[in-house]
Amino acid sequence: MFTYTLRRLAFAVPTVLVISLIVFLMLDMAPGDPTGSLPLTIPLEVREQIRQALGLGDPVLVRYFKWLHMMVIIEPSHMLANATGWNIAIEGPRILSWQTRSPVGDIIVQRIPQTLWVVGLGYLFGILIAVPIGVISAYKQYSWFDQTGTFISMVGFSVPTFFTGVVFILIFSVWLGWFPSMYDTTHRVRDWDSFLFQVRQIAMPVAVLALFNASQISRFMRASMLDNLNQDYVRTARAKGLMERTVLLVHVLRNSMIPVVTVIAIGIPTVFTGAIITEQIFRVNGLGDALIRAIYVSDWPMVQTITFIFAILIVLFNLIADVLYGILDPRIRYE
Amino acid sequence: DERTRGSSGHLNVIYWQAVSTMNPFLSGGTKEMNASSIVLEPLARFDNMGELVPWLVDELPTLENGGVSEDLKTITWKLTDGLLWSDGTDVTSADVVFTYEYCTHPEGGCSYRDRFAGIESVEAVDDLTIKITFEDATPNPYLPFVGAGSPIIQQAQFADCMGARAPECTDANFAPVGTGPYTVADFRPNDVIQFVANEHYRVPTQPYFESITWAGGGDATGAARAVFQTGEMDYAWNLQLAPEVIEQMEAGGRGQLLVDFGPLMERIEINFTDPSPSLPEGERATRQHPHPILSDIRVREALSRAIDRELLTEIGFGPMGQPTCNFIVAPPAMASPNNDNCLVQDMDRANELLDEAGWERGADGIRSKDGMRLELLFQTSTNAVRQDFQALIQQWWREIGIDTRLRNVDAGVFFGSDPGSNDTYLKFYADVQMYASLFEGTDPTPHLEQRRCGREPQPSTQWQGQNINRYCNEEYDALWAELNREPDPDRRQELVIALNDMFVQDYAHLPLVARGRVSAAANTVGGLVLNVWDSEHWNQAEWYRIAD
Amino acid sequence: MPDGALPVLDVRNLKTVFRTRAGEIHAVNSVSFQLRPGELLGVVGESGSGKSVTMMSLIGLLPSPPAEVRDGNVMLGDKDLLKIGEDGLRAIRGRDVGFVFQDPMTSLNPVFTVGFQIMEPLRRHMGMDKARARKRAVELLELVGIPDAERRLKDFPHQFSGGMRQRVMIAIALACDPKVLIADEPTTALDVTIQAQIIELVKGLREKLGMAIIWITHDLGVIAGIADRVMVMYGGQVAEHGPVREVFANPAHPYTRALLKTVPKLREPRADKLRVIEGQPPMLGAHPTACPFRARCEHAFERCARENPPRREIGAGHDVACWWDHRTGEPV
Amino acid sequence: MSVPRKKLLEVRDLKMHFPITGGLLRRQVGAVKAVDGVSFDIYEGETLGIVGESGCGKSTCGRAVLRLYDITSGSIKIDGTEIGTMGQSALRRMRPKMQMVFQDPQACLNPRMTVAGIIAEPLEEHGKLSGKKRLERVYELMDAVGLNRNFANRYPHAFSGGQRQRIGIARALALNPRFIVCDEPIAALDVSIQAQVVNLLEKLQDEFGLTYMFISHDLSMVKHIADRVAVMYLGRIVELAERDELYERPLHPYTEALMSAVPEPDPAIEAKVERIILRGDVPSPSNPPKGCNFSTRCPKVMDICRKLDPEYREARPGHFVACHLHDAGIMNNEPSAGTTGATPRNEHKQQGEDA
Amino acid sequence: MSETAPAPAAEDVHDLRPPRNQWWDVWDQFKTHKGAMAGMIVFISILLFVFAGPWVWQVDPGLIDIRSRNQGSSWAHPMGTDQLGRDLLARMMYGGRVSVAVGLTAMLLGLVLGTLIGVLAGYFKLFDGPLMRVTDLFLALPLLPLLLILVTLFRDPLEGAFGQAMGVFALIVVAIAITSWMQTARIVRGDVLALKEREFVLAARSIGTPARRINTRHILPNVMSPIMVSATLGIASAIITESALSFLGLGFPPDFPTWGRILYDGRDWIEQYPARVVWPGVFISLTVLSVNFIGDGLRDALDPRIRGR
Ligand SMILES: Nc1ncnc2c1ncn2[C@@H]1O[C@H](COP(=O)(O)OP(=O)(O)OP(=O)(O)O)[C@@H](O)[C@H]1O
Ligand SMILES: Nc1ncnc2c1ncn2[C@@H]1O[C@H](COP(=O)(O)OP(=O)(O)OP(=O)(O)O)[C@@H](O)[C@H]1O
Ligand SMILES: [Mg+2]
Ligand SMILES: [Mg+2]
Repeated sequence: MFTYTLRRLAFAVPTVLVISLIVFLMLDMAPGDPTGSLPLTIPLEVREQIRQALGLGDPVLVRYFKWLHMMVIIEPSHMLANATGWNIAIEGPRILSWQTRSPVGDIIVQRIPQTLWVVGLGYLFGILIAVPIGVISAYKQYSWFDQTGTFISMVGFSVPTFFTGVVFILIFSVWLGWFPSMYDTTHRVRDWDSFLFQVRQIAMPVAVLALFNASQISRFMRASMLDNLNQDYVRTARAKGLMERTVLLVHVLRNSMIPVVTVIAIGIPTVFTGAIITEQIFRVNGLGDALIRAIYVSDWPMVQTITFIFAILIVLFNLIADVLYGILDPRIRYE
Repeated sequence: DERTRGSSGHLNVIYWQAVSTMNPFLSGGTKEMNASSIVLEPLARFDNMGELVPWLVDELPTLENGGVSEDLKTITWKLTDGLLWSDGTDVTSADVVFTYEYCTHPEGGCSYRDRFAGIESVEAVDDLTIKITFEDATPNPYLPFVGAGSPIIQQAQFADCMGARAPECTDANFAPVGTGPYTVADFRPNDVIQFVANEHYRVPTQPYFESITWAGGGDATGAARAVFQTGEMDYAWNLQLAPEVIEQMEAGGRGQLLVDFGPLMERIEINFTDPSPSLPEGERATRQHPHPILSDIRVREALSRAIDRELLTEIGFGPMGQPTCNFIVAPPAMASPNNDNCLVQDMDRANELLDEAGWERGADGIRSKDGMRLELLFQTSTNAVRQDFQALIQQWWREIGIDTRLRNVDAGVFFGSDPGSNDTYLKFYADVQMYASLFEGTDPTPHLEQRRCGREPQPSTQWQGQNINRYCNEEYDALWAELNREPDPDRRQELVIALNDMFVQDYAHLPLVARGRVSAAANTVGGLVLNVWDSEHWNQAEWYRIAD
Repeated sequence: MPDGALPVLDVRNLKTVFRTRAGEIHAVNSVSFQLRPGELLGVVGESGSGKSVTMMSLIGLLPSPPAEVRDGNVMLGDKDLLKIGEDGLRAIRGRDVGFVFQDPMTSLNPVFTVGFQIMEPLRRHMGMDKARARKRAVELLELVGIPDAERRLKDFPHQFSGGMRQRVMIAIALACDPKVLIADEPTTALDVTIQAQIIELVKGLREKLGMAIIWITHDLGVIAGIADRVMVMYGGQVAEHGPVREVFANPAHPYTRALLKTVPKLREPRADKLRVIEGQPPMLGAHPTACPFRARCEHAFERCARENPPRREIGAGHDVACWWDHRTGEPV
Repeated sequence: MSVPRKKLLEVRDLKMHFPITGGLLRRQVGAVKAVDGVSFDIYEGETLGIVGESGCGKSTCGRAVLRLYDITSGSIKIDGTEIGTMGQSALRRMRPKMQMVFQDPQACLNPRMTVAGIIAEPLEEHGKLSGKKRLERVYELMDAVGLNRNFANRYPHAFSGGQRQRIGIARALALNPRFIVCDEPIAALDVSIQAQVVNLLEKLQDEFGLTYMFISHDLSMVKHIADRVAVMYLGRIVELAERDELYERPLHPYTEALMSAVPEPDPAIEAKVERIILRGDVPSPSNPPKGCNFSTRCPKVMDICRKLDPEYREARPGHFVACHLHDAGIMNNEPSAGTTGATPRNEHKQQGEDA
Repeated sequence: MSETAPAPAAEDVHDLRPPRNQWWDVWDQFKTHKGAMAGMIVFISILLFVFAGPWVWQVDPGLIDIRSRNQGSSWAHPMGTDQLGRDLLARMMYGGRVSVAVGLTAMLLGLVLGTLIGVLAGYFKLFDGPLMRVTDLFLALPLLPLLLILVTLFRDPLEGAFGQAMGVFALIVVAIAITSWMQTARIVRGDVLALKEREFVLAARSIGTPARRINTRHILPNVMSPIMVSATLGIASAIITESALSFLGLGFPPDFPTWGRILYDGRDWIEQYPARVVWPGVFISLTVLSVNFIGDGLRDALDPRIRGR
C-alpha cells in the first residue's frame, strides 16, 4: 500500500509538471497581452515598457521555470504564511496577475471561502441526497420510486445549470423575494441571524448544484447497489436471518460505497472547476469566476495558476481515490 | 433635517464588471477609475456640465489670473491650505510632483502617462505651489492633474513603488491613501471593495454615507435586477441592456435609470486603403493601395444613406442612445448642427448614388462594376448589440445592392494592439468596421488629431496609430494645426465644428449612435448627479439616503 | 434413526414459479420430502433441475419478484414456513436452518472480517454480547478445523483459500446449532482433494452434533459416500427417492439408471463406450402435464406424453415417478 | 508399447513463467511458475491425459504447447518441427496441424458470430476454398460433430452447452488437424451431457486418426479416454504412465491421494475405500516450496524432500515419476543409505512424529 | 443457469429462417424498454424538426422583420420572434441543426479517438503504458478551463482558415472531442483487456487469425455496447458543453443560431418573453434526456446477458 502510494505519487509529479508546461506554453501562444485592456491612447513604447515590467522579455522556457519556481515554492509559502500567521513566507518575486497587478496567490486564497461554501456545500448536499435515492432506487428496482428517481435524475442531469439558475432567480428572488439574487462575499457568519442570511444567500446556488451533482451520484450509487444486490454474499447474509435493513445498510451499502466513494473523491476537484457557470449566475465570486474573468481579459498568469491548481487537485484526488479504494476494499493489495 | 457625516448609513454599489485595482495608473479601465475617484482626487475636475471646477485648489489657474503664462508654456497650481491625507498627514506640492514622477517613470507602465506628454518639468515652488512647464505652447494646459484620470497619490505611501516595483506594492495599490471622501477598508480584486468615510475629509459634514460596499461581478442584467427589482443594490453602473429589458425592469418601481450623453459614439469606420488579402503583407491596408470601392465618396454616402439610425438607436439603445451624424458629439457646444440630413434613411438617394457611381445591379440584386462585385467585409467586436446592428445594416445594404459579409472578433483581440494578429481594429483588414470610442475631458483636440495624415497604423509603426480609417486630407490637417494653436475658446469651438463637418461630410466614417452613460440608482438615494465628463462618483461625498 | 421419528422438516407439494419477461418458469413442481432428525438427505439432478430453488423456497431466500411460491406446506417442527411471513422466516434462518452455498469465493462478504461474519448470527439470534460471540466464533472455527482460530478471526475472506472459506461458511451455518443444515453444492467449486477434506469434516460434525442435513450435488459419488437417503430431481420434480444403497443398487427411474451408467467409474474396469443420455434438459415453460424426461427416455411410451407420473412407492421408503416398471420392463 | 510408435509431439523441459511486476518502478519482482519444466511425448494417434488440481498449470501447459503463449524456455517439436522458438507468422502456417478445444463452451465462441461464421473462420484464414465450397465444408463438419445443418445461421447463445462444445470441436476440426489439445472440454457440462461429448471425441479420433492431449481434473473421465496419463502438481509432472499402470499402481503419493479422493457413485464401494486426506492447500506457484513441491502436503514426506528437488525419472518401463521414494538409491540399497547421503525412511518417520 | 433455458426444444425442428441480422435482436430487446422507446421517438422527432423542419417551415432564420419584433406565438411565428423580428421557430430549427451536428460530430470524433486509443492500449501491451499515461494526462487536465482556453486561443485563426461558421464549428467540435475521449478509451481498454483473455480470442489466435482481424472481428463487435453507451452520453454532454460555451460567450457568434446561443441571448428577456429561453432550454433538455434514455435502453439491449433472458 505504501509503495503503491509512493509510486502513484512518483507518477503524479511528472504528470503535473507536464500539464503545467502544456498550459504554460499554450497560453504563451495566446494572442492577448497584458496591455490589451489599457486605453487606446497609451503609446506603443509605454505598452512595451509595461510588458517588460511584467517580465515578458525573457525566452519562454526561462519564464516557465521562473513561473514554476514561484508557483511551487514562493506562492505556497505565502499562502501558508497567510493561513497560519507564521512568518515563513519566502522572499522573492511572486506571480502577478496582469489585470490586478497583485499576487495571484492572494486572490486565490481570498476566493476559496465562497467557493467552499457554495460549491462545496452543493457537492455535499448532492451526495447526501444521492446516496439514499440511489440505495432505494436499486433496492426497489423498477418500482415507481425508482422510475421517478431515474427520471428526475436524468432531468437534473440534462437541464443545464444556467437554465435552472436563471429560472431559480426569477422565481425565488424576483417573484417571491425569498433569497438574494447576489451572493455577498463579505458576509461573515457571527450569530444566528447572520447565519440565517448566509443560508438564504447560498440556498439557490447550492440547490442548483446539489440537484446536478445528486443526479450524477445517485446514478452511480444505484448501479453500484444493483451490482452488489445480486452478489452471493447478500444471499448468505439473508440466510443468516439478518434483518433486511442490516443486509442492505451494512452488507450491501458498504460494498457499494467503495466505487462510489472513489467517484465522489474524483469529483471533488470539480467543486472548483465545474461550477464556473453557477458562480457566474449567482455572482458568487469564487475560483471559477476568477478563472473565467481572467480568460476574458487575457490575464494569463492568473489562468495559468488557477489551471495548474486545478490540475494538481485532479491529480491529487485521483490519487486519493485510488488510495481510498485500497483502504476500503480489503481485497485490493497494491504491491 | 440636518445631514452629517455618516448619517445616511450604508450604500450598496454594484459594478457588474468588477474592479481589479484601486490604483488607476495601473489599470486604465473606467471601472477602476470610477472606484478610485472616491479616494484619490485630482487638482481640478469637470462637473456634470463639462465645466472645469477647482477641487484640491482654491481657484483654477487661467491666463487672466496669471496661473497660465502668456506663452502658454507654464501653468501654476496652488493647493488649498490645510488639506489632509486620509492618514492625517498634510498634502503638499511634493506629493503632486511625486505623482508626476511616478507616472512618468520609464519602467512603471503608467496607464495615464499620456496626460503628462509634452511636459518639460513639474516643480514644487513651495509647499503648496506646483509649476508645470510644457515643452511647447499648450493652449489647453488642463490635462495633467485634472479629471478622474489624473489624481494625486501620496508620496509617503508610494515612494518605494517607483518604476518596475509599481505592481508589487499591492497594499498601496489596493488601498491608496487619498484625499477623497472615502478610504478603502477592504479590497478584494475583481470582487468587492469596502469603503468607509474618510475622517480627515475636508468638508466636515461629508460624506453622508458612512460606508459603501462596492460589489463586483455577475452580469448587467443581474445588476439592473438588483436595483430595479429586488432592491438589493442602490446604484448600478453601466447597464448596457436591451431597451425593452430595462424598461420592463424599471417598471419594478424601486429605482430609476440615469442617462447622460458624453463623447461616446458608435460608428462605422470606412477603410480608405485596400485590405485585399491578395496584396503582399506589408502593403495590405496601407496608403500605398487606395480602396478600390470606398475611395469613391458616392459609395460612402450611399452606405450612410441606407442606414436607419433612428431604428438602430431604438433597437440597440432606446433612451440610452441618440442617433447622430457627427464625429464630435459632445460637449453640446462643440456638436455641429449642420449634419442632421443623415438621420433619415433614404434608400432612393442611396441607390441613385450607386447608379451614378457606375455600380449596376446584377441578376442577384448585387451591383457590380467592371467585373467587380460590390462586396464588403464588415467586422466588429463580439457583442450582442453590435451583432444586431450588423444584421440590420447588412440587410439594408443588401437592399441597395451591396453584398456584405459579416465578421466578428473577440473584443480582447479586436481592441488589442498585438501587431501579430490580423484581427485588430488597428490593422483593419476589412472594408468597414464598427466600434465606439470617446475622448477624455471636454477638449476634442487630441481626438480630432487622430485623423491627421501620417497617423495611420502602418507596418513601420508596428501597426500602432489612431487614424484608423487612414483618412488623409491636407485641408483637414491644416485646420487642425490652427486649432492646436488657438487659445480663444469661441474660435476653438468654431474650428472644432469645421473639422467635424469636413470629416463627416467626406463620409470618412459613418456616425451611428451617440451612446449615453447609463446607470441605475435606487429611489432612496439622493444627491447623485450623473457626470459624463469625469467619474460618475465625482460628487460621492454628497450622496445621501432619502428618508421615507 | 428410527423410521418412525417425527420429521424435522416436512415438505409437501412445493411449487415455485419464476415470472420473467419471457413468461413463467415452473422451476419446482409438487416436490415433497421429509427430513428426519440426524439424517443426511442427498439431492442430485442435473443443472437446472430445481435443486437450489427447492431449498431456497423453503426459507424464502428467493428474490421475489420474480420468484413466487405458489403452493405447498413446509413444516419445520410445528411451524409452516410458508405461512409465518418474512419476519418469522428471518428468525428461522440462521438459527433453525443453516445454509452453505456452492461458491465459497463469493458467498462471504469481502469487506468484513471473517470474525464479524461468524458473530453476526450469534448476536442476532442468540443475543450474545460481543465477547461471548467472539468466544463462540473461535470455538466454531476450531470446530471446522481452522488452525490459529483466534488470530484468523481478524482476517478478511480473501486471505483464506477456497477450502478454508468453505469451512468458514460451514462455521457460520452451524453457529446457532441449527436443526437443519442445507448445503447447496458445497464442494462443487473445490478440488477433489479439498472436497475430500470437506466431506470428511461434515461426516465428523454430523456425528458430533447430530443435525439433519440436506446435501445438494450433481456428483453421484459424493452422495454415495455420505447420504442416508437420496432424492433424484429432474425437470423440477422428484424423479426417484429412497435409501441411498437401495437407489444405487436398484435404480427405478430411467433417468437414474441412465445417469448411473453414463458416469465412468474410477475403481471399475474401463467400459469401451460411455452410455449417453441423448437430448437436452427440458424447458420449464409451463406446468408439466407430461413426464419431463419423456423426450430423452428410452422406455417412453404414449402415456408418458399424456400424463405426468405420480410418485409411487416401490419399496421401503423408495418411490419413483414413472409409468414404467423397472422390474418388469413393462408399463405399470 | 512394444511396437515402436511414432512420436508426434516431443516436449522437453517446457517452462512458462508469468512475470509478476511490482515495486516503485513496476519491475519484475517474481514469476508465477505456471509450468516449470515439464517433458513428455505424445505418440501418433494416442490420447495423453493430463490431470491435476486447479491452478497446477494444466491449461498453461496445453496452451504453451500450441504456442498460444511465448514460452519461457524449453523445446516443443511437433512432427519433428521445432516450434518452441518459431515466430508468429511462421507459426500461422503450422496452425492447421494443431488445434484446441476449450473448457468453457460459452466463452470460447464469439457471441456475435453465427455458427457458420465461427466454423468457417479457420477456413477463411488458411483455406483456399471458395465461398460455396467453404459452406459445404462447414456443413460437413457440422454433420461430423452431430449438429443439425439448419442451425448454421444461429448464434451461440441459442445453443445448449453440449451443442456449443460441438461447435467448438467442429471449428477445431476444420483444418484437418493431427493434434488437438482438449482443455477440460467437459468440465462445464452437465454429467448427462459429458458422455455425449466424450463419445464424440472418441469417435472423431477413430475416424480421423487424431492425437489428443486431454486435460481434465476428472480422473474417472481421463481413465476412460486416455491411453497414457500425466499427473501434474504445481507446474510439474509428478507422474506419467500408461493408464492402467497408473491407476492400478500409482507410485507418487500425490497420485495416490488424488485417486483416493475421488468419490465413487456406489455406496458399497464408498463404504470401503480408505481415503488419504491431504492436509492444507496447494502452495502458490509464484512461491513454490523448497525441495519437492509436494513436500508441504505429502503424507510420506522425508527430510530430503524439503531440501532436494526429486528427479523425474523412469521408475518402471514407461512409468515416470518424480519422487524421492522412488529414487534408485533408496529402493535398492537401503542399508547403504547413510553412505549415499540420502535420508533413511525411519528417520523421516521419527521426525514426522516429532513434528 | 440461463444457459440451458434458450436451448432449442428439439433438434428436428427445421430452422430454415433466413439469416437474421443480430441487430434485429437488439432492436427487439430495445423495443421492450419503454423509456428508451420514448426517448427514441422524441429524438427522432427532434431530428426531423431540425433537419426536415426547414423544408416545411421555409422561413429564413436570419431574415429581419423589424416590424414584428418581440412577438409572442402567432400563426405567422409559432414560437414568436426575437428582438430583430427573426422567426424563432426557424432559428430553433437551424440552431438545432448546429447543436445536434456539434453533438453528433464531437461524439463521433471523441468516440473514434477513444476507441482507437482504447483498443491499441488494450490489445498491444507495448502501447499500453504510454497511451494510458497520455490518457491520465488528459484526464488530469481541467476540462472546462482547457476548453475555454482552446476556444479563446484558436477561434480566430480557425475562423480565418475555414470561414466563420466552419471555423467555430470545427474548433468547438474538436475541442469537445479532445477533451472527452478519455472515458471511452479507458472503458474500451478495460474491456479489450478482458476480452483479450477470453477464450474465443484465444481460439481465434489458435486458428492463426492475425491481430488486425482479431481486433476487427472479435474484439470490436464485443466492445460495441460500452461504445454505444459512451456515444449517447457523448452526444448529450457535447450539446450541453456547446451551450455552456455559448453561455460563457465563447461559443458560436451571435449571428449564428444554436440552441445554446439562442438561450444565452434570450436570458435577458426571460421575464417579458419567457418563450425565448423556454424553447431552447426545453429543446436542449429534451434532446439530452431522450439521448440518455436511448443510452439506457441500448445498454440493456446490447448486453447479451440481458438479451438472452
Ligand atoms: N432468478 C431466476 N429467474 C428465473 N429463473 C430462474 C431463477 N433462478 C432459477 N431459475 C430457473 O429455475 C430452474 C431451476 O434452477 P435451480 O437453480 O434450482 O437449478 P439447480 O438444480 O440448482 O441447478 P445447478 O446444478 O446448476 O445449481 C432453472 O431452470 C433456472 O433457469
Ligand atoms: N496469463 C497469466 N498471467 C499470470 N498468471 C497466470 C496466467 N495464466 C495462468 N496463470 C497462473 O498460472 C497458474 C496455472 O494456471 P492454469 O490455468 O494453467 O491452471 P489449470 O491447471 O488449468 O487450472 P484450472 O483447473 O483451474 O483450469 C495459476 O496459478 C494461474 O494463476
Ligand atoms: Mg443450484
Ligand atoms: Mg485450466
